[in-house]
Amino acid sequence: MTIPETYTSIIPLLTVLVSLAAVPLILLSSKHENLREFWTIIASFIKFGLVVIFLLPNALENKSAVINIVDIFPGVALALKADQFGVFFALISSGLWILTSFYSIGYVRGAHEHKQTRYFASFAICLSATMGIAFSANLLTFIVFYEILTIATYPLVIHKETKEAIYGGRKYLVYTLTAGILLIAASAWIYKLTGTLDFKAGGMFGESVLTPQRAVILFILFLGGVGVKAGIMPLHSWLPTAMVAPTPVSALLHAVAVVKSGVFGVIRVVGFVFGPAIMSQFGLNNILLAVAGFTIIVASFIALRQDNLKRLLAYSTVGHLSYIVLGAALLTPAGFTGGMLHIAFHATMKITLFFAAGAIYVNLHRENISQLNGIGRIMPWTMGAFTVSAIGLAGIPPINGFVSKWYLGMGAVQSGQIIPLAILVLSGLLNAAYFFPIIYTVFFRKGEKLEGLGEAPAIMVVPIVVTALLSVLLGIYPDLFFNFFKLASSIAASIVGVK
Amino acid sequence: MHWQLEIVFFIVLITTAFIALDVKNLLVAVVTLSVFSFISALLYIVMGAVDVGFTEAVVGGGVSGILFIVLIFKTSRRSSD
Amino acid sequence: MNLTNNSPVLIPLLFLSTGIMTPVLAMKKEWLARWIALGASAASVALSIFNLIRVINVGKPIHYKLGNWNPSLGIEYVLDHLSAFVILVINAIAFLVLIYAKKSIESELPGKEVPYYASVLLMLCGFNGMMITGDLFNLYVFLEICSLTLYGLIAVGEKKSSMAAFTYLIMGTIAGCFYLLGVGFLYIKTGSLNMADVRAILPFMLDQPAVVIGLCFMTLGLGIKMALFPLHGWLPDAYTYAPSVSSALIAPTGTKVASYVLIRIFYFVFGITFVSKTLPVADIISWLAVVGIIYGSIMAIAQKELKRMLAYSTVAQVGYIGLGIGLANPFGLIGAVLHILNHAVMKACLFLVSGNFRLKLGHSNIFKLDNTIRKKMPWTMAAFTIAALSMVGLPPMAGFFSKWYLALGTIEKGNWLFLAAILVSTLLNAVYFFRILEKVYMKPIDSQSSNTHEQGTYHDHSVKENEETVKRDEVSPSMLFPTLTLAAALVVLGILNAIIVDGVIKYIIPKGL
Amino acid sequence: MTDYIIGHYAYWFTFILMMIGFYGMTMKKNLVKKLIGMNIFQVSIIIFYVSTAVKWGGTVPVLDLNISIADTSKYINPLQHCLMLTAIVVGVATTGVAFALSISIFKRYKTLDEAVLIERMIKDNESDK
Amino acid sequence: MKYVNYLILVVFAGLMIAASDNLPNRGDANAPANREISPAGSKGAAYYYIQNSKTDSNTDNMVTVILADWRGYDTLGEETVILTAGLICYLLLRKRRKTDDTKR
Amino acid sequence: MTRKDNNPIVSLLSRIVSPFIMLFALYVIFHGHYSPGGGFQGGTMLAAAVLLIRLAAGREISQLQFKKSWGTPVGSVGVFIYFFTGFLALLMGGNYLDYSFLPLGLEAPVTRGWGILSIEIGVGLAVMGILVAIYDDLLEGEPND
Repeated sequence: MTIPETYTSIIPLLTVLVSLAAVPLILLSSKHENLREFWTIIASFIKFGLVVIFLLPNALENKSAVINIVDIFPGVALALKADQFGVFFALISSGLWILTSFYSIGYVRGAHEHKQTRYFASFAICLSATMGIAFSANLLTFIVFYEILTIATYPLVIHKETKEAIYGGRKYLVYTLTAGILLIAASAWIYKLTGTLDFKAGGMFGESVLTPQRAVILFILFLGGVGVKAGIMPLHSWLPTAMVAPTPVSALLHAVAVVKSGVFGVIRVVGFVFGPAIMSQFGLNNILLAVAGFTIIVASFIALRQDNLKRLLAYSTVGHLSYIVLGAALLTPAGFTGGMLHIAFHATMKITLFFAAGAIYVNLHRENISQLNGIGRIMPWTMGAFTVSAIGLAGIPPINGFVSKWYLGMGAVQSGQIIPLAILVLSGLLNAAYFFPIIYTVFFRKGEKLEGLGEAPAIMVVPIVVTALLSVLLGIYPDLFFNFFKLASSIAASIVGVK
Repeated sequence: MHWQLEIVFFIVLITTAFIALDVKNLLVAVVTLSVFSFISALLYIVMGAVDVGFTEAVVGGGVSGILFIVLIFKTSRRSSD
Repeated sequence: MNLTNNSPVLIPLLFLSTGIMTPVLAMKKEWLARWIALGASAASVALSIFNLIRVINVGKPIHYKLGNWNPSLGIEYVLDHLSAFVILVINAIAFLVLIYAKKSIESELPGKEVPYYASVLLMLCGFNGMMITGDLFNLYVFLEICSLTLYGLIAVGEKKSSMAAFTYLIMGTIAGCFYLLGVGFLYIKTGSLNMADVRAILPFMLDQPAVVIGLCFMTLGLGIKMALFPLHGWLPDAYTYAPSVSSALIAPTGTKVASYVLIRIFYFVFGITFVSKTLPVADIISWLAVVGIIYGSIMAIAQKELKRMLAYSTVAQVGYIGLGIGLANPFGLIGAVLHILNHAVMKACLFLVSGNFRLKLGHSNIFKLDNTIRKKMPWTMAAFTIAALSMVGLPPMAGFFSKWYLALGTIEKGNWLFLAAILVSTLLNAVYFFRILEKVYMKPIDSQSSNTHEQGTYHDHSVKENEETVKRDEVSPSMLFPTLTLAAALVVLGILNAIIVDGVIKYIIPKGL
Repeated sequence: MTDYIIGHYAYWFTFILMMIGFYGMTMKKNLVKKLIGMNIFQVSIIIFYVSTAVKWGGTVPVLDLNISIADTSKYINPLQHCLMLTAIVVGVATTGVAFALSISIFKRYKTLDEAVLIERMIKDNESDK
Repeated sequence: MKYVNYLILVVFAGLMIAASDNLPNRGDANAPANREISPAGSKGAAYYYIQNSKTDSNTDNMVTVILADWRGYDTLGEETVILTAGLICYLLLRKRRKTDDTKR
Repeated sequence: MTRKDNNPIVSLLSRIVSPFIMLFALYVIFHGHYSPGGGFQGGTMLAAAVLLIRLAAGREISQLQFKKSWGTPVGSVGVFIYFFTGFLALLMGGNYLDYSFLPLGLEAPVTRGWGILSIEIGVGLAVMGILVAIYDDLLEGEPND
């Protein structure tokens, strides 16, 4: 393992600012649709380019770009640090933003959504905040961007402005704001205990200042803080409610930004705040394991009983997020690797599924599984991609879901625990149990009133196919793009290796 | 200085204060208040605060009383308590 | 005349001279009153900045002897980091509100410009005098100046305002008398009225009941003035029924100045050992403040009038300041002082927004607000949104950081209940502000038919037409400028708060804290 | 004991007077009565201050050539007197403002009785709706 | 409720009377307020005032000197208070000019 | 106050007494250095003298003595005299209200004495003007809207 180096660079700040700079442009060009969406797309490409060209190579050599923007608290700066984990997450989210942008343009135009300007502006702020979360160098910066993300997502959740949307928005706000204040409390306490807020691979507690009681309370505070966005089970209920949002938003919520920042936060907390040593010393990993295992199983069972496609996907998301949490809770290199890989891989798969659901909605205005009889024949591309992703989520090779699950399993074996392994297997079966009926319905049942309907607009179909293709390719060769695998295992080593 | 005198004044003060707060006719209350002010002015002078006593006599017994009466004249004379 | 030496006294004198001469100068030319007020206010901001820079350069308190008598004999002015900072905050806010005032006063108080502006100037004179003085009795005199003007400024409002002002007058007089009584006890025990002098003498007489009673009375009096929880009774009515400009002037400044004085009395007259060890006054204050935070927030949720809601929210926010004062540790104090700044800016902005509503819509009733306002007054609503987010305490707005310091303070103190109260109030704040934001930024829920959400193309055409027919009807630039400046200041202050803390507030923490 | 009583009775009377004033201010319903209570309260505070300035055997604080100023116990402490002059003026000013407010209230509600006032204000609230 | 109020009043008065026990005897020439030098070493104001009214300001009446010179700033404040009261009465009660007068 | 039918005796008496009260008030102001009294007491007595006429002679006639519109300006000027005395000291290089810097060319204590007299006059004027103004305003009552 190489010693992490740092160098000062403005690139992390730029990645955050790119989409923020797009916001005024989007607002100003609200009258010209094409121009407006041009800004979105150009910003997404610039952002992705910045990450890939400038940050990724250095990150692979374990060099981190650091920038202190301004002191927001004596001794604690609003600082960005593009370490390996941050770059990893930034890659995923900025890469998927490109796809999501294309897709949302098709979606909102296809669905004739209102207030599109607000929609795109919020979207851009969201991505900006996600970048900030990925690159935050300390807890305070993390909180700042976390709250910005909360607020920026709110207009998206309530976008439809129906009663359900407003209700969902309120629920979302209550949950996430509560999470935010728990996080603030926890951070303040950490500051009191350690005198620092900087993330550090392997934990920020130098000399152990924790007593068992304190450790548990602090951990639970943190878990409440990041766990709401990560959809951990007792705190997940905002997620299905927020399903009233337009589908690209759901995709954003579930695959790119919000929940992924949640699990990102969980790994940050486990690996960079507490560290494996302290986690195992006070038995905190068992808490996390229990929560994650419970969530995986229960969410899968609930998903079984859903008829609304998007709700089903939501519960599936809840379950899969806990895979990642589970991976972190194992505290083994393979576990972390698997968890992190699953962030990326689940994103590609789930985004495909949501895009497909959105395409169905735009094309046919249908949301329930029972209404989908036979649509596979008229929308072969969409539903083909759907099938690929569903198989992947169930953990069947050669889709990428298998790879991450394999590593999770290995992690469980490494840690010598049987229960996590059992949970993984069981949930794989359950995944299959709720996805295969859909595939069956779509392709083999006879549909009604489908005459004259065809495939969704190309601008929507292309991203779907692309993401599905990505899933397959990544499943065959995980290091294909941007050395995902190498990055993930390097991060895992840095977390576990440093005692 | 003359504590016997002071005690007498104090008792008068407390009595007039009670009356001023208790009578229902506000005009009477205001006149009693003027008496109160005047006695308090005397008390100040007994205590050696000549300037304060002078001021209180002029203000409390004079201008303040006039203003109180203007107020009652402009509003109502009866009070419910 | 040496400007540098005399700079501490110039701000109160500036307001005093302009305040007393306005009725004479502007007797025939009424428009002159506004320009006098604006000019004096602008000059005061410049002087405050000058003073602050001077204090930072000198690095220790600057004493100014009025009449050149030494402190224990005469009155002195003390310009230290704390007073210079708060003075700048108050004057800057007042200046912005005065820019705003023209149209609002013309429409709400026609023909009363001259006495109104004169009163405002005298009020500012009172505030500045209170903040800069180093003498306990002199503080009382200036307290009364600004109290009297406050009664008047409130009472010129709508029909119920006179009763609100009367209640305030009774409470305020009790407060003033209590303060005076406290000073009396203190004087009898110590034989001095100078704050620094009293501070030096008090260690010789700790634990004496008379001094403790004096402290209690002063705290009670100032508690009424700053509307600390059980003593806040006058505030909601007063702020609600006052004219918009008055509320916008008084709400950010009045309670803040009283809180400032409380900090002075606690930490610079009695000293920390006295306040927190001999008698748990500080603890009592912080408990009351916590109750006030929760109570104020809940009451704010129950209101349907924007100004009244803001008034109750002021009660809650004053609770934050009180909590910070009562925590008696560096973080708490920093939080309190920072919150004086932040809350002043936030409340000024929000009250200006409500003034804009009153001017353009004729009301500020929350339930009558709808999404047409967004089209009518987009900038006003933008300012409102920023201020509301800041009130909720979301980073990177300014409101977050004072809460952060207070949270650190409570943890330092080890009291989890306080921490919980701060955090819960965040949620309550969110409830009452997002309620309005929802109304303004979304279609009215009632106008939708129940099944529209089923379809993607559900546009409710009546609503849409309604939205399109609404014309832009923003307030004039002279009113918009202060509103937006304050809103922008919230973001800037949030990001730059460490500079403020490092540069100024850090130095106010008294020794031994 | 006698010394103690003579040295303290003025405080006791003052505090009783103060409570009478406070009672008038807070519990009387009529606004004019409240103002009367306010006056009593203020006067009692002035008495408190003035009574602390006393020195047995001292004279009024005006320079008398027959009494040497070297011995300050011969003159009553003048500082409290000065403070109380200010306090009296403040009291008058407050009373003046209170009168203006009362007149304004009476003009609007035709009563100065708090209970009736509140009743009418509530009625106003209802008519607003 | 009313009795609670009375009770509070009585308790209040009782507390204050109890606290007055701690106040120095009235008329005591050696009370803290009359000292020449305070424990902290600063000059006792009242002591100085009595001795120096003639030498400092050529005036016999000590109260006048304190009022106008030593603590003159208080008196300025006091005048401002009363001016404020006048202004507030003006603000609240005086007739407004006709609106067309103000628009000139 | 607002009565129109004046009792001639009251009117006459008040007219006779009023100048004497004023004279005494002036004495009180100017003699404040040597005996109890000063600007505030004197000013209040001046106001009382004016108010006596106001009370006895009715609104219209009393305007001849002291016009209603004079109250506030006189008060303002009074406070301004005070303010300016202090400010003059500041202009001459001293601290604010340091009367020994007043440009009288006398030794410091005597200058201070004169300074005190100057501000006592200011105080007297201010108090008189304002008290009369308050009386007038109160009697006027709140205007109709």
